[in-house]
Amino acid sequence: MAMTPIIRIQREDFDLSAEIAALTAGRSDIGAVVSFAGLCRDEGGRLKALELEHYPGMAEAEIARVAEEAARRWPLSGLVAVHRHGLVAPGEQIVLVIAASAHRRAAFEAAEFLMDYLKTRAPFWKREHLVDGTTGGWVEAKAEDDAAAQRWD
Amino acid sequence: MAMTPIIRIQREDFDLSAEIAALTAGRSDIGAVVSFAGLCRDEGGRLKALELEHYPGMAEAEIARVAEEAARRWPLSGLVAVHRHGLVAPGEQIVLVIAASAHRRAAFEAAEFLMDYLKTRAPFWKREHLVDGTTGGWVEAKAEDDAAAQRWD
Amino acid sequence: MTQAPTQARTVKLVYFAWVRERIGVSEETVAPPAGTETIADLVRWLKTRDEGYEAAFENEAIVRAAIDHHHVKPDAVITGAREIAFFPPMTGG
Amino acid sequence: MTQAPTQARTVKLVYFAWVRERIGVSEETVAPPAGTETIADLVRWLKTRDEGYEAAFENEAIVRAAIDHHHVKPDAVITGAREIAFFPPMTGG
Repeated sequence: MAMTPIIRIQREDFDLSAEIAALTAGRSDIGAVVSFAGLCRDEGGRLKALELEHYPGMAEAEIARVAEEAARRWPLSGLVAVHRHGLVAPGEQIVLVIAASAHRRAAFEAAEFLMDYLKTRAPFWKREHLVDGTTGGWVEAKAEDDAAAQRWD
Repeated sequence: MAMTPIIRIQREDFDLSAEIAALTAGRSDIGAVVSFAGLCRDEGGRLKALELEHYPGMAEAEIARVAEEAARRWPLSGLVAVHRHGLVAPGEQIVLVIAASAHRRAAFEAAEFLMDYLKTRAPFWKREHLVDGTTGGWVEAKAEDDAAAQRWD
Repeated sequence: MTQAPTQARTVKLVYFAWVRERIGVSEETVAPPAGTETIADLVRWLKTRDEGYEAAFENEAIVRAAIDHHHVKPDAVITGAREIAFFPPMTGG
Repeated sequence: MTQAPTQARTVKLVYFAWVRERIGVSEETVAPPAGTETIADLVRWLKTRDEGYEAAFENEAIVRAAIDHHHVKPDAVITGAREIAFFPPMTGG
Protein backbone atom coordinates (compact mmCIF):
# COMPACT_ATOMS: atom_id res chain seq x y z
CA MET A 1 0.00 0.00 0.00
CA ALA A 2 1.73 3.14 -1.24
CA MET A 3 -1.06 5.31 0.19
CA THR A 4 -0.46 6.66 3.69
CA PRO A 5 -3.64 7.80 5.44
CA ILE A 6 -3.51 11.26 7.01
CA ILE A 7 -5.02 11.15 10.50
CA ARG A 8 -5.21 14.06 12.92
CA ILE A 9 -6.97 14.75 16.22
CA GLN A 10 -6.96 18.46 16.89
CA ARG A 11 -8.68 21.25 18.78
CA GLU A 12 -8.58 23.70 15.82
CA ASP A 13 -10.96 23.80 12.90
CA PHE A 14 -9.89 22.31 9.55
CA ASP A 15 -9.98 23.52 5.95
CA LEU A 16 -11.58 21.02 3.58
CA SER A 17 -10.15 22.58 0.42
CA ALA A 18 -6.62 22.62 1.83
CA GLU A 19 -6.90 18.95 2.82
CA ILE A 20 -8.16 17.98 -0.64
CA ALA A 21 -5.45 20.07 -2.32
CA ALA A 22 -2.78 18.30 -0.27
CA LEU A 23 -4.21 14.95 -1.36
CA THR A 24 -4.50 15.69 -5.07
CA ALA A 25 -1.62 18.13 -5.69
CA GLY A 26 0.54 17.10 -8.64
CA ARG A 27 -1.46 13.95 -9.32
CA SER A 28 -3.43 13.04 -12.40
CA ASP A 29 -4.46 9.50 -11.54
CA ILE A 30 -7.30 10.51 -9.18
CA GLY A 31 -10.77 10.51 -10.72
CA ALA A 32 -12.96 10.83 -7.63
CA VAL A 33 -12.71 12.70 -4.34
CA VAL A 34 -15.48 12.17 -1.80
CA SER A 35 -15.51 14.25 1.36
CA PHE A 36 -17.68 14.11 4.43
CA ALA A 37 -17.85 16.98 6.90
CA GLY A 38 -19.77 16.45 10.13
CA LEU A 39 -21.18 19.68 11.57
CA CYS A 40 -22.50 20.57 15.00
CA ARG A 41 -26.28 21.05 14.99
CA ASP A 42 -28.04 23.28 17.52
CA GLU A 43 -30.83 20.69 18.02
CA GLY A 44 -33.62 23.14 17.43
CA GLY A 45 -31.91 26.00 19.26
CA ARG A 46 -31.40 23.99 22.47
CA LEU A 47 -27.66 23.49 22.11
CA LYS A 48 -24.95 26.07 22.82
CA ALA A 49 -22.01 23.76 22.15
CA LEU A 50 -20.83 20.19 22.04
CA GLU A 51 -17.90 19.18 24.20
CA LEU A 52 -15.84 16.42 22.65
CA GLU A 53 -13.76 14.24 24.94
CA HIS A 54 -11.36 11.72 23.47
CA TYR A 55 -8.82 9.09 24.47
CA PRO A 56 -5.47 10.50 23.29
CA GLY A 57 -3.30 7.87 21.69
CA MET A 58 -6.08 5.36 21.21
CA ALA A 59 -8.16 7.76 19.10
CA GLU A 60 -5.36 8.10 16.53
CA ALA A 61 -4.53 4.39 16.70
CA GLU A 62 -8.11 3.26 16.23
CA ILE A 63 -8.78 5.60 13.30
CA ALA A 64 -5.51 4.42 11.74
CA ARG A 65 -6.68 0.81 12.02
CA VAL A 66 -10.00 1.69 10.37
CA ALA A 67 -8.17 3.60 7.63
CA GLU A 68 -5.89 0.62 6.97
CA GLU A 69 -8.93 -1.62 6.71
CA ALA A 70 -10.46 0.81 4.17
CA ALA A 71 -7.23 0.80 2.18
CA ARG A 72 -7.30 -3.01 2.11
CA ARG A 73 -10.90 -3.06 0.88
CA TRP A 74 -10.81 -0.36 -1.79
CA PRO A 75 -8.17 0.83 -4.28
CA LEU A 76 -7.59 4.26 -2.74
CA SER A 77 -5.26 7.05 -3.83
CA GLY A 78 -5.63 8.94 -0.57
CA LEU A 79 -7.47 9.00 2.71
CA VAL A 80 -7.84 11.77 5.31
CA ALA A 81 -9.54 11.70 8.70
CA VAL A 82 -9.52 14.74 10.98
CA HIS A 83 -11.49 14.82 14.23
CA ARG A 84 -11.73 17.79 16.56
CA HIS A 85 -11.90 17.69 20.35
CA GLY A 86 -12.87 20.35 22.87
CA LEU A 87 -15.82 22.72 22.49
CA VAL A 88 -17.54 23.01 19.13
CA ALA A 89 -20.35 25.50 18.49
CA PRO A 90 -23.41 24.88 16.28
CA GLY A 91 -22.55 25.33 12.62
CA GLU A 92 -18.91 24.45 13.20
CA GLN A 93 -17.17 21.42 11.77
CA ILE A 94 -16.50 18.39 14.00
CA VAL A 95 -15.10 15.71 11.74
CA LEU A 96 -13.74 15.38 8.22
CA VAL A 97 -13.20 12.34 6.07
CA ILE A 98 -11.84 12.40 2.52
CA ALA A 99 -11.40 9.40 0.25
CA ALA A 100 -9.76 9.66 -3.17
CA SER A 101 -9.69 6.96 -5.82
CA ALA A 102 -9.51 6.46 -9.57
CA HIS A 103 -13.24 5.68 -9.56
CA ARG A 104 -16.20 7.14 -7.71
CA ARG A 105 -17.70 4.00 -6.23
CA ALA A 106 -14.56 3.16 -4.25
CA ALA A 107 -14.29 6.75 -2.98
CA PHE A 108 -17.94 6.88 -1.89
CA GLU A 109 -17.84 3.51 -0.18
CA ALA A 110 -14.53 4.09 1.58
CA ALA A 111 -15.66 7.47 2.92
CA GLU A 112 -18.94 6.09 4.22
CA PHE A 113 -17.19 3.03 5.70
CA LEU A 114 -14.67 5.26 7.47
CA MET A 115 -17.43 7.43 8.94
CA ASP A 116 -19.55 4.47 10.05
CA TYR A 117 -16.60 2.85 11.81
CA LEU A 118 -15.29 6.09 13.19
CA LYS A 119 -18.71 6.71 14.80
CA THR A 120 -18.76 3.35 16.59
CA ARG A 121 -15.06 2.54 17.17
CA ALA A 122 -13.12 5.79 17.62
CA PRO A 123 -12.93 6.72 21.33
CA PHE A 124 -14.75 10.06 21.33
CA TRP A 125 -17.65 11.12 23.54
CA LYS A 126 -19.95 14.09 23.13
CA ARG A 127 -21.49 16.09 25.93
CA GLU A 128 -24.10 18.78 25.40
CA HIS A 129 -23.78 22.34 26.70
CA LEU A 130 -27.19 23.96 26.60
CA VAL A 131 -28.31 27.46 25.72
CA ASP A 132 -29.85 27.81 29.20
CA GLY A 133 -26.33 27.66 30.69
CA THR A 134 -26.53 24.14 32.08
CA THR A 135 -24.44 21.19 31.06
CA GLY A 136 -26.64 18.57 29.55
CA GLY A 137 -25.94 14.88 29.54
CA TRP A 138 -23.58 12.76 27.55
CA VAL A 139 -24.92 11.99 24.12
CA GLU A 140 -26.13 8.39 23.97
CA ALA A 141 -24.85 6.01 21.35
CA LYS A 142 -27.40 5.21 18.68
CA ALA A 143 -28.39 1.70 17.66
CA GLU A 144 -28.62 2.95 14.08
CA ASP A 145 -24.91 3.81 14.16
CA ASP A 146 -24.06 0.25 15.20
CA ALA A 147 -26.32 -1.04 12.46
CA ALA A 148 -24.61 1.24 9.94
CA ALA A 149 -21.19 -0.08 10.91
CA GLN A 150 -22.37 -3.69 10.80
CA ARG A 151 -23.37 -3.30 7.15
CA TRP A 152 -19.67 -3.57 6.31
CA ASP A 153 -18.97 -6.78 8.25
CA MET B 1 -39.68 21.31 -0.37
CA ALA B 2 -38.05 24.47 0.97
CA MET B 3 -34.69 23.42 -0.42
CA THR B 4 -33.79 24.80 -3.84
CA PRO B 5 -31.05 22.82 -5.62
CA ILE B 6 -28.20 24.88 -7.06
CA ILE B 7 -27.39 23.70 -10.58
CA ARG B 8 -24.82 25.20 -12.90
CA ILE B 9 -23.22 24.24 -16.20
CA GLN B 10 -20.10 26.31 -16.76
CA ARG B 11 -16.81 26.47 -18.57
CA GLU B 12 -14.86 27.78 -15.53
CA ASP B 13 -13.51 25.75 -12.65
CA PHE B 14 -15.41 25.72 -9.34
CA ASP B 15 -14.43 26.17 -5.70
CA LEU B 16 -15.66 23.36 -3.46
CA SER B 17 -15.22 25.31 -0.22
CA ALA B 18 -17.10 28.32 -1.54
CA GLU B 19 -19.98 26.11 -2.67
CA ILE B 20 -20.17 24.41 0.73
CA ALA B 21 -19.94 27.75 2.53
CA ALA B 22 -22.86 29.10 0.48
CA LEU B 23 -24.89 26.03 1.42
CA THR B 24 -24.18 26.06 5.15
CA ALA B 25 -23.74 29.78 5.93
CA GLY B 26 -25.86 30.92 8.87
CA ARG B 27 -27.40 27.49 9.38
CA SER B 28 -27.13 25.24 12.40
CA ASP B 29 -29.49 22.46 11.38
CA ILE B 30 -27.05 20.75 9.01
CA GLY B 31 -25.16 17.80 10.47
CA ALA B 32 -23.63 16.25 7.37
CA VAL B 33 -22.15 17.59 4.15
CA VAL B 34 -21.02 15.08 1.54
CA SER B 35 -19.21 16.30 -1.54
CA PHE B 36 -18.07 14.53 -4.66
CA ALA B 37 -15.53 16.05 -7.03
CA GLY B 38 -14.86 14.26 -10.29
CA LEU B 39 -11.37 14.92 -11.66
CA CYS B 40 -9.84 14.42 -15.08
CA ARG B 41 -7.34 11.54 -15.13
CA ASP B 42 -4.46 11.39 -17.61
CA GLU B 43 -5.07 7.67 -18.25
CA GLY B 44 -1.51 6.66 -17.64
CA GLY B 45 -0.05 9.72 -19.33
CA ARG B 46 -1.93 9.13 -22.60
CA LEU B 47 -4.41 11.99 -22.21
CA LYS B 48 -3.73 15.69 -22.79
CA ALA B 49 -7.29 16.84 -22.13
CA LEU B 50 -10.92 15.86 -22.12
CA GLU B 51 -13.36 17.82 -24.25
CA LEU B 52 -16.83 17.98 -22.75
CA GLU B 53 -19.74 18.60 -25.07
CA HIS B 54 -23.19 19.18 -23.63
CA TYR B 55 -26.75 19.91 -24.67
CA PRO B 56 -27.45 23.44 -23.37
CA GLY B 57 -30.86 23.74 -21.82
CA MET B 58 -31.46 20.03 -21.48
CA ALA B 59 -28.35 19.52 -19.33
CA GLU B 60 -29.64 21.95 -16.70
CA ALA B 61 -33.20 20.62 -16.98
CA GLU B 62 -32.19 16.98 -16.62
CA ILE B 63 -29.90 17.60 -13.63
CA ALA B 64 -32.72 19.63 -12.04
CA ARG B 65 -35.08 16.68 -12.47
CA VAL B 66 -32.56 14.32 -10.86
CA ALA B 67 -32.01 16.80 -8.02
CA GLU B 68 -35.77 17.05 -7.42
CA GLU B 69 -35.99 13.27 -7.31
CA ALA B 70 -33.16 13.24 -4.72
CA ALA B 71 -34.99 15.86 -2.64
CA ARG B 72 -38.12 13.70 -2.73
CA ARG B 73 -36.22 10.61 -1.57
CA TRP B 74 -34.05 12.09 1.19
CA PRO B 75 -34.56 14.88 3.75
CA LEU B 76 -31.99 17.30 2.36
CA SER B 77 -30.96 20.74 3.58
CA GLY B 78 -29.13 21.58 0.39
CA LEU B 79 -27.99 20.19 -2.92
CA VAL B 80 -25.43 21.48 -5.42
CA ALA B 81 -24.49 20.15 -8.85
CA VAL B 82 -21.91 21.91 -11.02
CA HIS B 83 -20.71 20.43 -14.30
CA ARG B 84 -18.06 21.93 -16.54
CA HIS B 85 -17.97 21.88 -20.32
CA GLY B 86 -15.18 22.62 -22.77
CA LEU B 87 -11.58 21.45 -22.38
CA VAL B 88 -10.45 20.06 -19.03
CA ALA B 89 -6.84 19.03 -18.37
CA PRO B 90 -5.72 16.07 -16.25
CA GLY B 91 -5.87 16.89 -12.54
CA GLU B 92 -8.59 19.49 -13.11
CA GLN B 93 -12.11 19.22 -11.74
CA ILE B 94 -14.98 18.19 -14.05
CA VAL B 95 -18.02 17.81 -11.85
CA LEU B 96 -19.11 18.65 -8.33
CA VAL B 97 -21.99 17.35 -6.27
CA ILE B 98 -22.75 18.39 -2.70
CA ALA B 99 -25.55 17.04 -0.52
CA ALA B 100 -26.31 18.44 2.94
CA SER B 101 -28.64 16.91 5.49
CA ALA B 102 -29.22 16.65 9.22
CA HIS B 103 -27.82 13.12 9.11
CA ARG B 104 -24.94 11.52 7.26
CA ARG B 105 -26.71 8.59 5.65
CA ALA B 106 -29.09 10.82 3.69
CA ALA B 107 -26.23 13.06 2.57
CA PHE B 108 -24.09 10.12 1.41
CA GLU B 109 -26.93 8.41 -0.42
CA ALA B 110 -28.24 11.57 -2.09
CA ALA B 111 -24.76 12.53 -3.33
CA GLU B 112 -24.10 9.07 -4.75
CA PHE B 113 -27.58 8.90 -6.30
CA LEU B 114 -27.07 12.29 -7.94
CA MET B 115 -23.70 11.23 -9.39
CA ASP B 116 -24.99 7.87 -10.64
CA TYR B 117 -27.93 9.51 -12.41
CA LEU B 118 -25.91 12.43 -13.65
CA LYS B 119 -23.49 9.97 -15.31
CA THR B 120 -26.23 8.15 -17.19
CA ARG B 121 -28.91 10.83 -17.74
CA ALA B 122 -27.28 14.25 -18.03
CA PRO B 123 -26.54 15.05 -21.70
CA PHE B 124 -22.76 15.36 -21.63
CA TRP B 125 -20.24 13.60 -23.87
CA LYS B 126 -16.50 13.30 -23.40
CA ARG B 127 -13.91 13.20 -26.16
CA GLU B 128 -10.25 12.49 -25.60
CA HIS B 129 -7.43 14.74 -26.77
CA LEU B 130 -4.20 12.79 -26.69
CA VAL B 131 -0.68 13.75 -25.70
CA ASP B 132 0.54 12.78 -29.22
CA GLY B 133 -1.51 15.66 -30.62
CA THR B 134 -4.31 13.61 -32.14
CA THR B 135 -7.95 13.73 -31.18
CA GLY B 136 -8.97 10.39 -29.79
CA GLY B 137 -12.43 8.94 -29.89
CA TRP B 138 -15.55 9.71 -27.93
CA VAL B 139 -15.51 8.03 -24.56
CA GLU B 140 -17.85 5.04 -24.56
CA ALA B 141 -20.59 4.72 -21.99
CA LYS B 142 -19.89 2.05 -19.39
CA ALA B 143 -22.29 -0.75 -18.53
CA GLU B 144 -21.18 -0.39 -14.91
CA ASP B 145 -22.51 3.19 -14.87
CA ASP B 146 -25.92 1.97 -16.03
CA ALA B 147 -25.81 -0.72 -13.36
CA ALA B 148 -24.90 1.87 -10.72
CA ALA B 149 -27.87 4.04 -11.67
CA GLN B 150 -30.21 1.05 -11.73
CA ARG B 151 -29.42 0.31 -8.07
CA TRP B 152 -31.69 3.24 -7.18
CA ASP B 153 -34.71 2.13 -9.22
CA MET C 1 -65.32 23.22 -51.53
CA THR C 2 -61.54 23.68 -51.74
CA GLN C 3 -59.23 21.45 -49.74
CA ALA C 4 -57.12 23.21 -47.13
CA PRO C 5 -53.49 23.29 -48.36
CA THR C 6 -51.35 20.65 -46.65
CA GLN C 7 -49.04 22.58 -44.34
CA ALA C 8 -45.67 20.84 -44.14
CA ARG C 9 -45.01 20.08 -40.47
CA THR C 10 -41.50 21.23 -39.58
CA VAL C 11 -39.42 20.39 -36.55
CA LYS C 12 -36.02 21.44 -35.29
CA LEU C 13 -33.50 18.63 -34.90
CA VAL C 14 -30.27 18.89 -32.89
CA TYR C 15 -27.41 16.41 -32.82
CA PHE C 16 -24.55 15.83 -30.41
CA ALA C 17 -21.16 14.11 -30.21
CA TRP C 18 -20.56 11.42 -32.84
CA VAL C 19 -24.16 11.57 -34.05
CA ARG C 20 -23.52 15.24 -34.91
CA GLU C 21 -20.18 14.40 -36.52
CA ARG C 22 -21.61 11.66 -38.74
CA ILE C 23 -24.58 13.75 -39.87
CA GLY C 24 -22.32 16.76 -40.42
CA VAL C 25 -24.53 19.47 -38.92
CA SER C 26 -25.35 20.32 -35.32
CA GLU C 27 -28.91 21.42 -36.01
CA GLU C 28 -31.43 21.71 -38.83
CA THR C 29 -35.14 22.17 -39.40
CA VAL C 30 -36.78 19.38 -41.36
CA ALA C 31 -40.24 18.59 -42.72
CA PRO C 32 -40.81 14.86 -42.28
CA PRO C 33 -43.41 13.28 -44.59
CA ALA C 34 -46.98 12.70 -43.44
CA GLY C 35 -47.22 9.54 -41.37
CA THR C 36 -44.08 10.30 -39.39
CA GLU C 37 -45.61 9.80 -35.96
CA THR C 38 -42.87 8.56 -33.66
CA ILE C 39 -39.15 8.92 -33.02
CA ALA C 40 -38.69 5.53 -34.73
CA ASP C 41 -40.57 6.79 -37.81
CA LEU C 42 -38.42 9.90 -37.86
CA VAL C 43 -35.19 7.90 -37.64
CA ARG C 44 -36.39 5.61 -40.47
CA TRP C 45 -36.99 8.64 -42.68
CA LEU C 46 -33.72 10.38 -41.71
CA LYS C 47 -31.74 7.26 -42.68
CA THR C 48 -33.04 7.56 -46.24
CA ARG C 49 -31.66 11.10 -46.61
CA ASP C 50 -27.96 10.29 -47.11
CA GLU C 51 -25.13 8.09 -45.92
CA GLY C 52 -24.27 10.48 -43.04
CA TYR C 53 -27.65 9.84 -41.42
CA GLU C 54 -27.32 6.18 -42.26
CA ALA C 55 -23.97 6.03 -40.44
CA ALA C 56 -25.32 7.99 -37.47
CA PHE C 57 -28.27 5.62 -37.04
CA GLU C 58 -26.39 2.50 -38.15
CA ASN C 59 -27.09 0.98 -34.76
CA GLU C 60 -30.47 2.53 -34.00
CA ALA C 61 -30.71 0.92 -30.60
CA ILE C 62 -27.70 2.83 -29.32
CA VAL C 63 -28.75 6.37 -30.33
CA ARG C 64 -30.77 8.20 -27.67
CA ALA C 65 -33.48 10.74 -28.33
CA ALA C 66 -34.99 13.66 -26.44
CA ILE C 67 -38.11 15.68 -27.16
CA ASP C 68 -38.09 19.22 -25.81
CA HIS C 69 -35.27 18.39 -23.35
CA HIS C 70 -36.83 15.16 -22.04
CA HIS C 71 -35.40 11.71 -22.68
CA VAL C 72 -37.80 9.60 -24.74
CA LYS C 73 -37.98 6.08 -26.15
CA PRO C 74 -38.27 5.24 -29.89
CA ASP C 75 -42.04 4.83 -29.64
CA ALA C 76 -42.54 8.38 -28.32
CA VAL C 77 -44.97 10.44 -30.43
CA ILE C 78 -43.34 13.52 -31.95
CA THR C 79 -46.53 15.49 -32.57
CA GLY C 80 -46.16 19.00 -31.19
CA ALA C 81 -42.43 18.65 -30.56
CA ARG C 82 -40.50 21.91 -30.85
CA GLU C 83 -37.01 20.37 -30.66
CA ILE C 84 -35.92 16.77 -31.09
CA ALA C 85 -32.38 15.73 -30.16
CA PHE C 86 -30.35 12.65 -31.10
CA PHE C 87 -27.16 11.72 -29.29
CA PRO C 88 -24.99 8.79 -28.14
CA PRO C 89 -25.24 7.33 -24.63
CA MET C 90 -24.11 9.98 -22.18
CA THR C 91 -20.62 10.00 -20.69
CA GLY C 92 -20.61 13.02 -18.38
CA GLY C 93 -19.86 13.17 -14.69
CA MET D 1 14.95 -22.41 50.02
CA THR D 2 13.24 -19.04 50.46
CA GLN D 3 10.11 -18.26 48.49
CA ALA D 4 10.36 -15.29 46.08
CA PRO D 5 8.37 -12.36 47.50
CA THR D 6 5.01 -11.95 45.76
CA GLN D 7 5.35 -8.80 43.68
CA ALA D 8 2.02 -6.96 43.56
CA ARG D 9 1.01 -6.66 39.92
CA THR D 10 0.07 -3.03 39.13
CA VAL D 11 -1.73 -1.66 36.12
CA LYS D 12 -2.68 1.81 34.98
CA LEU D 13 -6.42 2.41 34.53
CA VAL D 14 -7.92 5.30 32.57
CA TYR D 15 -11.57 6.34 32.48
CA PHE D 16 -13.57 8.51 30.07
CA ALA D 17 -16.86 10.41 29.86
CA TRP D 18 -19.49 9.33 32.43
CA VAL D 19 -17.41 6.37 33.56
CA ARG D 20 -14.71 8.87 34.57
CA GLU D 21 -17.28 11.15 36.23
CA ARG D 22 -18.82 8.37 38.31
CA ILE D 23 -15.47 7.00 39.46
CA GLY D 24 -14.21 10.51 40.17
CA VAL D 25 -10.70 10.21 38.73
CA SER D 26 -9.46 10.12 35.16
CA GLU D 27 -6.63 7.73 35.82
CA GLU D 28 -5.06 5.68 38.60
CA THR D 29 -2.65 2.81 39.11
CA VAL D 30 -4.11 -0.17 40.94
CA ALA D 31 -2.89 -3.55 42.21
CA PRO D 32 -5.69 -6.06 41.62
CA PRO D 33 -5.62 -9.19 43.81
CA ALA D 34 -4.12 -12.44 42.57
CA GLY D 35 -6.61 -14.30 40.41
CA THR D 36 -7.65 -11.17 38.48
CA GLU D 37 -7.16 -12.62 35.04
CA THR D 38 -9.65 -10.92 32.73
CA ILE D 39 -11.38 -7.59 32.17
CA ALA D 40 -14.51 -9.11 33.77
CA ASP D 41 -12.48 -10.12 36.85
CA LEU D 42 -11.05 -6.62 37.08
CA VAL D 43 -14.51 -5.02 36.84
CA ARG D 44 -15.80 -7.39 39.54
CA TRP D 45 -13.00 -6.30 41.86
CA LEU D 46 -13.31 -2.57 41.04
CA LYS D 47 -17.04 -2.66 41.91
CA THR D 48 -16.14 -3.71 45.47
CA ARG D 49 -13.97 -0.64 45.98
CA ASP D 50 -16.66 2.01 46.51
CA GLU D 51 -20.03 3.22 45.29
CA GLY D 52 -18.44 5.34 42.53
CA TYR D 53 -17.10 2.22 40.80
CA GLU D 54 -20.35 0.44 41.53
CA ALA D 55 -22.26 3.24 39.77
CA ALA D 56 -19.83 3.28 36.86
CA PHE D 57 -20.18 -0.46 36.28
CA GLU D 58 -23.84 -0.65 37.32
CA ASN D 59 -24.66 -1.93 33.86
CA GLU D 60 -21.49 -3.86 33.07
CA ALA D 61 -22.64 -4.83 29.61
CA ILE D 62 -22.67 -1.21 28.46
CA VAL D 63 -19.18 -0.19 29.58
CA ARG D 64 -16.49 -0.78 26.97
CA ALA D 65 -12.87 -1.68 27.68
CA ALA D 66 -9.58 -1.28 25.86
CA ILE D 67 -6.18 -2.81 26.61
CA ASP D 68 -3.21 -0.80 25.37
CA HIS D 69 -5.38 1.18 22.94
CA HIS D 70 -7.20 -1.84 21.49
CA HIS D 71 -10.88 -2.55 22.02
CA VAL D 72 -11.38 -5.80 23.96
CA LYS D 73 -14.23 -7.94 25.26
CA PRO D 74 -14.86 -8.75 28.95
CA ASP D 75 -13.14 -12.13 28.62
CA ALA D 76 -9.87 -10.55 27.42
CA VAL D 77 -6.87 -11.53 29.56
CA ILE D 78 -5.22 -8.53 31.21
CA THR D 79 -1.82 -10.14 31.86
CA GLY D 80 0.95 -7.86 30.61
CA ALA D 81 -1.39 -4.90 30.03
CA ARG D 82 0.25 -1.50 30.46
CA GLU D 83 -2.94 0.56 30.29
CA ILE D 84 -6.55 -0.50 30.60
CA ALA D 85 -9.34 1.90 29.70
CA PHE D 86 -13.05 1.89 30.55
CA PHE D 87 -15.54 4.11 28.77
CA PRO D 88 -19.15 4.37 27.56
CA PRO D 89 -20.15 3.47 23.99
CA MET D 90 -18.51 5.95 21.65
CA THR D 91 -20.36 8.94 20.23
CA GLY D 92 -17.79 10.67 18.06
CA GLY D 93 -18.02 11.52 14.40
